[in-house]
Amino acid sequence: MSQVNRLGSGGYIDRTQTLTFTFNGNQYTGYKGDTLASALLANGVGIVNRSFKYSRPRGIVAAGAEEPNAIMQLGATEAAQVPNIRATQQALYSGLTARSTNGWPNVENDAMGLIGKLGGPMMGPGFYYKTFMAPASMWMTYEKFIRKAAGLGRSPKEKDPDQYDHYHRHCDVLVIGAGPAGLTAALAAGRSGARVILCDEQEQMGGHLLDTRDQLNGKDASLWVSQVLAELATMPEVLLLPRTTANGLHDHNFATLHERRTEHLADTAPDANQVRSRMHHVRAHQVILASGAHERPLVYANNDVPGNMLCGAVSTYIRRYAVVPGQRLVVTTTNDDGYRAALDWAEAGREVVAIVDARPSPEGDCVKEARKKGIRIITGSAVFEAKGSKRVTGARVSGVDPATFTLTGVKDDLACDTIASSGGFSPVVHLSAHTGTRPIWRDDIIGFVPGKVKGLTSVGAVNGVYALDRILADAAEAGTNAALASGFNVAGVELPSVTKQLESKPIALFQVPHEKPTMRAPKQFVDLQNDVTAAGIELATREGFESIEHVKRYTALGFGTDQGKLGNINGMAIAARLLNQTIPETGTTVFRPNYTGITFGAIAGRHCRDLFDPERYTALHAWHLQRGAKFEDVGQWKRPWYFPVGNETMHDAVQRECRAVREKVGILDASTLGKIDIQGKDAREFIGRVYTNKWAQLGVDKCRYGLMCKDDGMVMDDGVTTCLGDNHFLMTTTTGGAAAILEWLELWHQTEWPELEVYFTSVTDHWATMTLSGPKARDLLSEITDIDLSKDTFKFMECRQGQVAGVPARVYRISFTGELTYEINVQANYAMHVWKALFAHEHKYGLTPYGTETMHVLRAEKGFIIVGQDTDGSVTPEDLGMQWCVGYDKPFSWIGQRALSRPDTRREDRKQLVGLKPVDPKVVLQEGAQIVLDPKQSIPMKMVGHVTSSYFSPTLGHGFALALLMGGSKRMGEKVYMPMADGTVIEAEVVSPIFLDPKGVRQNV
Amino acid sequence: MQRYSGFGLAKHALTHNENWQRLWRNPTPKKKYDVIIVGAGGHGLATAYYLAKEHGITNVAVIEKGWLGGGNTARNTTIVRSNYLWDEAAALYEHAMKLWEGLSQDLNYNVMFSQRGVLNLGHTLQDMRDIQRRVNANRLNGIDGEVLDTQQVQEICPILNCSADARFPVLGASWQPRAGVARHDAVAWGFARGADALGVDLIQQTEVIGMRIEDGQIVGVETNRGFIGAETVGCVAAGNSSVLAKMAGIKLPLESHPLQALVSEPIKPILDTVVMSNHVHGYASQSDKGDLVIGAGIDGYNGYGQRGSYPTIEHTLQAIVEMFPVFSRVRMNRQWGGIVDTCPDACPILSATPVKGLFFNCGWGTGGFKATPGSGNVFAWTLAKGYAHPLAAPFSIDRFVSGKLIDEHGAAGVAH
Amino acid sequence: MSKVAVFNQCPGSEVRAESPLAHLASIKGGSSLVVTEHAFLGHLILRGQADNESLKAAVQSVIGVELPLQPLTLALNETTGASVQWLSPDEWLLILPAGQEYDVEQNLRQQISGHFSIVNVGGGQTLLRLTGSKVFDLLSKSCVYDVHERNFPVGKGVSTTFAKATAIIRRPNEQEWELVIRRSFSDYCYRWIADAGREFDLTFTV
Amino acid sequence: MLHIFCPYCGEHREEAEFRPKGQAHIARPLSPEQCSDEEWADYLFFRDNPRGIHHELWVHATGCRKFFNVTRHTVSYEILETYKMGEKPKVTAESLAKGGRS
Ligand SMILES: Cc1cc2nc3c(=O)[nH]c(=O)nc-3n(C[C@H](O)[C@H](O)[C@H](O)COP(=O)(O)OP(=O)(O)OC[C@H]3O[C@@H](n4cnc5c(N)ncnc54)[C@H](O)[C@@H]3O)c2cc1C
Ligand SMILES: NC(=O)c1ccc[n+]([C@@H]2O[C@H](COP(=O)([O-])OP(=O)(O)OC[C@H]3O[C@@H](n4cnc5c(N)ncnc54)[C@H](O)[C@@H]3O)[C@@H](O)[C@H]2O)c1
Ligand SMILES: Cc1cc2nc3c(=O)[nH]c(=O)nc-3n(C[C@H](O)[C@H](O)[C@H](O)COP(=O)(O)O)c2cc1C
Ligand SMILES: [Zn+2]
Repeated sequence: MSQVNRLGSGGYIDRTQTLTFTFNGNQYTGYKGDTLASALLANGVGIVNRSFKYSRPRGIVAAGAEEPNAIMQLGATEAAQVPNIRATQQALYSGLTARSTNGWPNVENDAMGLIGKLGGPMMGPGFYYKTFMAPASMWMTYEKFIRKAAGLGRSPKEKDPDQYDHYHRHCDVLVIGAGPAGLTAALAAGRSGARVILCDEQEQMGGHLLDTRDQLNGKDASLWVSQVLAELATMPEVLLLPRTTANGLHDHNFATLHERRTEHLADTAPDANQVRSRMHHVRAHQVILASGAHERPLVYANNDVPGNMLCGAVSTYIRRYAVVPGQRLVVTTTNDDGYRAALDWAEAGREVVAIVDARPSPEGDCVKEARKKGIRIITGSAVFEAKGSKRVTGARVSGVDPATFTLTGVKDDLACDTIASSGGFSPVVHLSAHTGTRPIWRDDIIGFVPGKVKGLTSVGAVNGVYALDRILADAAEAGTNAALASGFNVAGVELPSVTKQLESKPIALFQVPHEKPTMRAPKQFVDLQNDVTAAGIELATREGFESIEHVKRYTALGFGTDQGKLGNINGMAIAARLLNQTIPETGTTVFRPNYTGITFGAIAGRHCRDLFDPERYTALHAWHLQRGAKFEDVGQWKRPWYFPVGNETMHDAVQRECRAVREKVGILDASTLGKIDIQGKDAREFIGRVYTNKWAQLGVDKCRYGLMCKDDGMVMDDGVTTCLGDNHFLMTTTTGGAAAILEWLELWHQTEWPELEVYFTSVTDHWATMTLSGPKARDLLSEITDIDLSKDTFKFMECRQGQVAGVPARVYRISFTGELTYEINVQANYAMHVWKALFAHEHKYGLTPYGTETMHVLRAEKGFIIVGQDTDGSVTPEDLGMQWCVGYDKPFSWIGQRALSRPDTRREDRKQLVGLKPVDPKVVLQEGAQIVLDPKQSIPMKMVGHVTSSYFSPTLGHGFALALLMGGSKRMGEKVYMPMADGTVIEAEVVSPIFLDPKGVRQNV
Repeated sequence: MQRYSGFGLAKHALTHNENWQRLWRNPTPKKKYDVIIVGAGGHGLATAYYLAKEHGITNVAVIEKGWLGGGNTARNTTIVRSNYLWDEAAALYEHAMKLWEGLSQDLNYNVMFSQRGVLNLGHTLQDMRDIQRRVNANRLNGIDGEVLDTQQVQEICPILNCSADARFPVLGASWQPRAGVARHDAVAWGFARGADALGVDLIQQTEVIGMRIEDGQIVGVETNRGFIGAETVGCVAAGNSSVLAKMAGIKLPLESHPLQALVSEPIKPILDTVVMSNHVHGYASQSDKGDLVIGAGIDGYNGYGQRGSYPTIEHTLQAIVEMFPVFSRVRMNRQWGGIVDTCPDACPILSATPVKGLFFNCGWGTGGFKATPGSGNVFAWTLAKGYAHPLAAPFSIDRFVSGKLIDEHGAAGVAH
Repeated sequence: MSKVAVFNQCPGSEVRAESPLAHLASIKGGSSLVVTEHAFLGHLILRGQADNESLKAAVQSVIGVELPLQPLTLALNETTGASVQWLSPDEWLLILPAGQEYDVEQNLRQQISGHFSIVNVGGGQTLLRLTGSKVFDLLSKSCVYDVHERNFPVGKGVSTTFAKATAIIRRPNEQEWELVIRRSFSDYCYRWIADAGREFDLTFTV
Repeated sequence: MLHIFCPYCGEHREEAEFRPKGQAHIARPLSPEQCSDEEWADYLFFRDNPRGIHHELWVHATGCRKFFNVTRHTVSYEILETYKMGEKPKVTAESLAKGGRS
């Protein structure tokens, strides 16, 4: 098919590069430089979609971010699918494959359209809330049907092949929008040497200068644009970001700019190293908002029929893309700008049927020019209804009186295929409002302008200034001031000369009255994407939805992908009229990011897949991998969970590992434990304040277990701390708690007890920790150490320094398994050497690597808790039966002490740590099983506790568990029950939580 | 009150929808009421509704500084579930769940309560222990739920990334089939319409700026439109509760934080259940309009700005892409924030105060939408009788003194 | 008798040391972004009061540089290659040629009086040197800190977030940047750099 | 997203480097055991939570690791000052009400 609407010359398209694309399965051609929308219009494609609710045919209305109708599904392959592309902002590329998002079987003939037509009157706002209620049980079925109609485009079903990234940028001046205002501001600021970023959402910078009739320096305005861009490009500190949308402006001038880097080239990045898009996180000292203004359409009956467009869009398509989107045009306007579309149309050699101007006696230069061209001008009038269904066939025109909201005078029907409307301009204030500032209404420009935001200046059309000479002057000043505010002096910018245009004042008109009352007239669309009509807004206000926020939520006004860029101000004005309020009294709804939608992928950046969250490894990780370890996620760490041999199941592996430790010797990589080096003369005092137990007497080279509480008395961490010197301690923390505990110590030191002389330094990563545990641990270690390991020289809970495998080491004799244990600590760079040296004796001693699961079984047999598993933030040291670890008479009221004497923490029936022994020895209780005393009671049952840890012990030969049980310490020997999901009830006996070697003989050998 | 029905819709269509009545009046405040509710969020409106309906107290005003339902009720991600861990909380939320199940019919307003089920994913062994514990407790409390393994999760939600090479593989989930979502605005409007019909005055655009207390007894509230009297005042002001408390000389154990949420552009239905993950920190459902409704964690600082920081949104979407890689090319449409009144134990406060006649219903924080009918119901009872409803009693403010906290952090790890 | 336990943690040269990146492969690419690991340097954390004259004097005499008291600065001994970096008002990072950390610590301890601490952290972190025209871009992609020339002159050092880890960034001279990363995060940092640097034809030598 | 001046590093840094730690100037009672349950609860849980000027504690977590105070407006999020540990705020709700700040 040929490009029937393409002009023979003009526009900023590259006619040497013909691009082929498909829309709804049909093949078309366009040119490099086209948007998908301009290419469709060039090819005479009128209907591009069906509307969401009523399935009415819809065409392209706008040429930019405000387009509500031309929403497309893009992508030739499944993985490259992108829903809801705005055709007006999508550059055309070869092979582009687009589909309408609605319409079945197709957009030309949509079966749903019939339902829309018939059901339309019932489907106003509030429709869902008023029906589908009976019978209650049917709602889920109704909902299934409602959901069938939901959504615009569709999500891909495959993973995204593209990559995305982020840049963090800092600048003195961020300029948003590269129209005349933005370009001038950037130039002024750039010349000062300040760091400037200039971004614009469009393919080319220049804004309205790319389609304006105004000349600069007596020449086509685009020439000036090229000059300015060329100069900016030479400035090393200026970053030009075309195809980049400022989507959010957050607190303290933090902006997110989304740069599309390959979306204009192909479905997926042409080169695998390219990123599809890049989010710039910009912290700007000053922001200049130069985002222009969106034209407002007029609201009249059937204003959604394809062929109804914005005046400015008509001009843009003609001047920028050399596309005339119709044959015979009627313009309906409230201002001089509407005339430009008619002039452009006429110059393109097509017929202008009439300009219908709502003003009684317009007198601007444009008006005169139109008159001179012999274009018919109908004043004091407006189009109040469009005719046609799949394409405009005519415009019904009448005199209007905006003040009384009535039609006046005679009516006329004009035959045409395009109606372009302009109801004035709405400054693009969005970004100025993202941090909560409300825009301000200005009667003189009939629009909202940005309110005051610290560090932000608005210039150009966004500031309600439309005359080009003033825009340029304001912008130069704003650029200069922003640079100055950032400490840079500006040499000055010479402004191009502009031929002054005399403009006559616009008139305020939003909805055009109809012969019939709004509720009875043909639909007058306010929000095209969501099918919100003037009647819908009237119904909402009638039903008591008087706040504009209620109107929005009841009607869905502005809820769509265009976020009401086209319709919101009209909607507010209509609501204001109905409520007998002024527009500022009615106010706007809240502007929120995003300005236009951005893909999740772009927002996520590189932080996905294996980079979603850091994986932390110990120095021995490579060995574990080689040995076939299965890993467990503990915080960010990957810890060996167990080391299966051959086809072993986890159970088998763990049983084997447990036996190895109890019978021979096992080794655990415990490097992930948090380690904090504490030095200073008050180190001991400090430790005494943050731990529950006593530290005053701990001698050098002695270790002690400590328990840490929050000041609410609840256990938060535990670990062994060693006194390395009178002023020197090494504290260990749980793996998950390491960072938090270091911060906790600093918090107390820096805020409460700065007078204590103590310093904390994290050495978690510095020391690798290898836990050698089992009856043969001494024999094995003695093979490779010079430390005297004899029982009486190096006692339990002591620390020694010496060589292990030729590496200087600290060895701690502590035990989490209940066996004879040496924790070997070496500087992490030497860990692999030591580990391998130990494994050189693997077969001689039966050395077995074990993982966290085995560690859990072994420690549970000993009744040792895991904070976070056997505690949950509601457990005190006393609940754990750890009174032995509480220094009740320490001189300083340690953290958590006071809270233990509150009424609730003193209760006798608190949940306390106990052991459970299943009556059936083969049974392993479920971790998380709830405990009851009477299994026969009916639901809801009285629950008295739950199982926190549960394993099968090869050493004990039966299952066993730890549990928190109400009043548990007084229930020894009682039977308790666990009613399970499968209906079985498991019986267990309450026993001491220490199942093995209660006297601690094994670890003391 | 005009009854709503499908038949009525057709009838009104014939008269061009010109005969619909207001859902609520716009009354001038009276000088004195029996009860004043401060805050016309879902909870305040539900309180008024049940006061009138179940206790016959109709001389009631609900005073709202903005538009009704415009606080957190307007901004939440609408997840409704009752699978809480501790008995006290579970009982309260399950009470609400039962009311949800008949709410559309009771209010004659379709709140679109959709019981499409909620998955709470587990990614670590400890997650799975916690899930087992909670589901077991739910079952013995008579609340539906089961523990699913990875395979079963994948069957319920085929687009979820359940592969073993995910950064945090899905090990399983808890599944509450009766849980789901509801249309949040409709909940506020339905309760408002119901309360109004029973005679309650809904007074919008009126801010309470002071409390008048005489001899330790509340006698009314000062507003920007003058004094309004009542000897029973219930404050249901969510994020602004501390501000109201200060007017009465009371401190609450609350911090108001920004909590953000976002929606994608509408896409064809692809996610038919609610998926939440505390561990990777994000959750999502898909509304009947087609947008993905996605929630985040709270921002750490206090904030009354109804907006939070961008990194929170960024992190949430990273989590969503991690869970649903197919959504990488779906676009985020809009983000916003609410002011959540977080309590140290992640449980609400339903309580009398040292001031006679003054009660607070607050502290619902990140998760009170699901409780709306239940909260209103027990709070109305409390206001009517002057002492706590049995389900409300454990949530007295005294618990912070005695230490009897009900720590639901596990259940509220991410906001919902 | 010292109240603090200090010992030489370095074994003889017969013991093979493994850097945190030991398990990773080098990446061959161009010269616009070159990352090289400098493993096994001596890293000490020195803490003390900035107004402790003995501390200042000790650093001067042992390291041969003035103790940096200005926030975010880095003092370099060009001859020995040792450096002292301000980390916080009472905390400095000393990076020393391999094997000197024990002697330096002993010497410092002898000369400093009053309240202070010195901790060997060399096993817990490693240093990457970055050169090439794209270093700015890589760092801009990775950290929130402003690494522009104007904000980050030679002689500056900051600790900040690096992707989702933390890192110390330093600029010892015009040509080079340094990154000090933690051992347990180094595999992540390597993968991050490899991914983010791909479009710059990264060379990474471990 | 906030831009916070760290009084120790002497420059503005991105929010991502910091962590908020709640209300500032909550001193732990010197003699906890002498406190009533109410006083202890007040210290543990009860906060001002103002809508307006708020003095809060932050830590420069990935920077210098120092705790410091911030005076911030909880509606506008404007930061009016940051100051070191142990110092008192210059800007308070009261001083602002009196017009004490330009
Ligand atoms: C982003 C987000 C997501 C959430 N997601 C969920 C979820 O998925 N599931 C869930 O269960 N919960 C969720 N929540 C929590 C839930 O929204 C709230 O707990 C619940 O809506 C609170 O309802 P409310 O009626 O108490 O408060 P609100 O709806 O906030 O109502 C309080 C009202 O009090 C008014 N008010 C305040 N001060 C005054 C005054 N001085 N004078 C007069 N009026 C005053 C306010 O204007 C407001 O309208 C979420 C919250 C947020 C912010
Ligand atoms: N009544 C009138 O006479 C009237 C009305 C409107 C416009 N105009 C003309 O329009 C021009 C206005 O100049 P201007 O510079 O203020 O505006 P402009 O419209 O020329 O330029 C604004 C630019 O900002 C871009 N933009 C908007 N939001 C953005 C975002 N969030 N991120 C990135 N880019 C964004 C737009 O795409 C556009 O390119 C003048 O030529 C003026 O004469 C005249
Ligand atoms: C469940 C839910 C779904 C929403 N869906 C949409 C939506 O599809 N489109 C939209 O623009 N906003 C949507 N919103 C957001 C509202 O527009 C609005 O941002 C939110 O109610 C907060 O109010 P505010 O932005 O006016 O402060 C939704 C909000 C909620 C709570
Ligand atoms: Zn700092």
